[in-house]
Amino acid sequence: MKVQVYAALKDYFEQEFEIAEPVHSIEELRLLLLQRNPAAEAIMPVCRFAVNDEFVDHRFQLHANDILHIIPPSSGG
Amino acid sequence: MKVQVYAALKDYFEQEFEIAEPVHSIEELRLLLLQRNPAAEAIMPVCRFAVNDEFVDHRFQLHANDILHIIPPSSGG
Amino acid sequence: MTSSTSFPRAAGDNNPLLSATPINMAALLESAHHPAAGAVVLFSGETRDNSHGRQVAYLEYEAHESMAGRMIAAILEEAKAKWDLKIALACHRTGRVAVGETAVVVITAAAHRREAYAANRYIIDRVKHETPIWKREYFTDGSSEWGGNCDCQKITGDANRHIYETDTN
Amino acid sequence: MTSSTSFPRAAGDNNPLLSATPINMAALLESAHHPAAGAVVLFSGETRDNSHGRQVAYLEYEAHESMAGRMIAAILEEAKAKWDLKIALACHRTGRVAVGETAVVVITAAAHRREAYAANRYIIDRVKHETPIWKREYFTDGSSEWGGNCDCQKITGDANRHIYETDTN
Repeated sequence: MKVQVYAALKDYFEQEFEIAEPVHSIEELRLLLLQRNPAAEAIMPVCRFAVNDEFVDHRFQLHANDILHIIPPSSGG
Repeated sequence: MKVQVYAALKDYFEQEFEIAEPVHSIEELRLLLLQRNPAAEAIMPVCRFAVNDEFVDHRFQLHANDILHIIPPSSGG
Repeated sequence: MTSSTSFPRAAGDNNPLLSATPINMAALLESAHHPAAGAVVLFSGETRDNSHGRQVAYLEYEAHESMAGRMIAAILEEAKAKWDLKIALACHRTGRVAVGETAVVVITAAAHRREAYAANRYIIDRVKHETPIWKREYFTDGSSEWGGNCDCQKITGDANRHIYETDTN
Repeated sequence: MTSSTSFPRAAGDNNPLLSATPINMAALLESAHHPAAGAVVLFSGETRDNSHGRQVAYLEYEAHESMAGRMIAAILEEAKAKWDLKIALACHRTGRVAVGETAVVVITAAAHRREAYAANRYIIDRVKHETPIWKREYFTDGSSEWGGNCDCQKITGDANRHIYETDTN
């Protein structure tokens, strides 16, 4: 599973990385990422998750080939 | 006293004309103009009067050299 | 309409407040950047091809130019003070304005967008309701009439009291 | 940031929704006339020289471009339907945006000004709060930080529920 993060999330994770572990939901992914870098707790709770470019909620079921984008709060304009 | 009118008022009066009669207030002027053309009653009540480019009310005292502008409701924009 | 080549100008700005020729929108917008302004709002009032169900060919604007210019300048200054605008510009056409052409433009620049929008709307509402400028509508059937007067005083009973949709406070 | 030369476009319009190079404001405004539109409103969000009391040198925008483009297009289409807009355009910069330069532009054209203003404000509010676009502020002292996040969810408790100042109904 490929994960891409943006903006302030890049202070906590590589911009793009692979998840080899089996994760079945956004919630599981979230917990895994916080294990990898507990400091990300500062921003993760306010981030949105998108799978294949659609926003999904925490119960969303993941598949191995999904492309995950983790979206911090917008600051456009 | 010189009077200048605009827009729809030109359907009732010349665009510019002189008042020879002694008129002492806007109210007197108004009555005089309605005597000259009673049909102007259709628009005169909604017009504003300006003397020397400042809006004045109906009690304003006129002087012989004043320049009067009669201003129909705005339709700019 | 009195022809004039020296229109009144707002204090500290080089844009005419009235123009007998097409307004250079690009130049006006380009002049409205300001390092302390995060928000620029431009309003362009343009001639529509229809009015009350009739086909419009073009409009012709008449103005009592000296008063209109002075009043627009005063409205801009008031808005500038009220919303701490960095820039406030306006220009109203006189003469013939074709369909799709700009009859009036207002540009406001402020630190934040709330102020830029509110001030912009305030300025155009007052310019339209209060300044001595009038449109004559020329229709495609060859007829024409004085158009779209402000009729606030039917409600307020006072030619100097207007009703604005937005709360301008 | 992913570089891309083919940005997504809104249905029926030729303007890119995201741009890595300066936005041609004059051309965009010129393209926004419509014979049935009496009111055109343009909003330009520009880099300010200060942020929270610090001197800003420039901003740099990052976007998840495919999503951002699709979301902006959807917001424009929604606003068009809601206010019967004749034209709705938007373009957001990516990359470096200097002080006084446009970071985002929104243009709306409607029969009347009320709709043009309301729709314009609606579009920019949603673009700013919802689309995956982020600014990094570079200060004159050489430091930088991710800037000015939408923090509506501190109040709503939901990253997908935003608070808008204007009633958009």
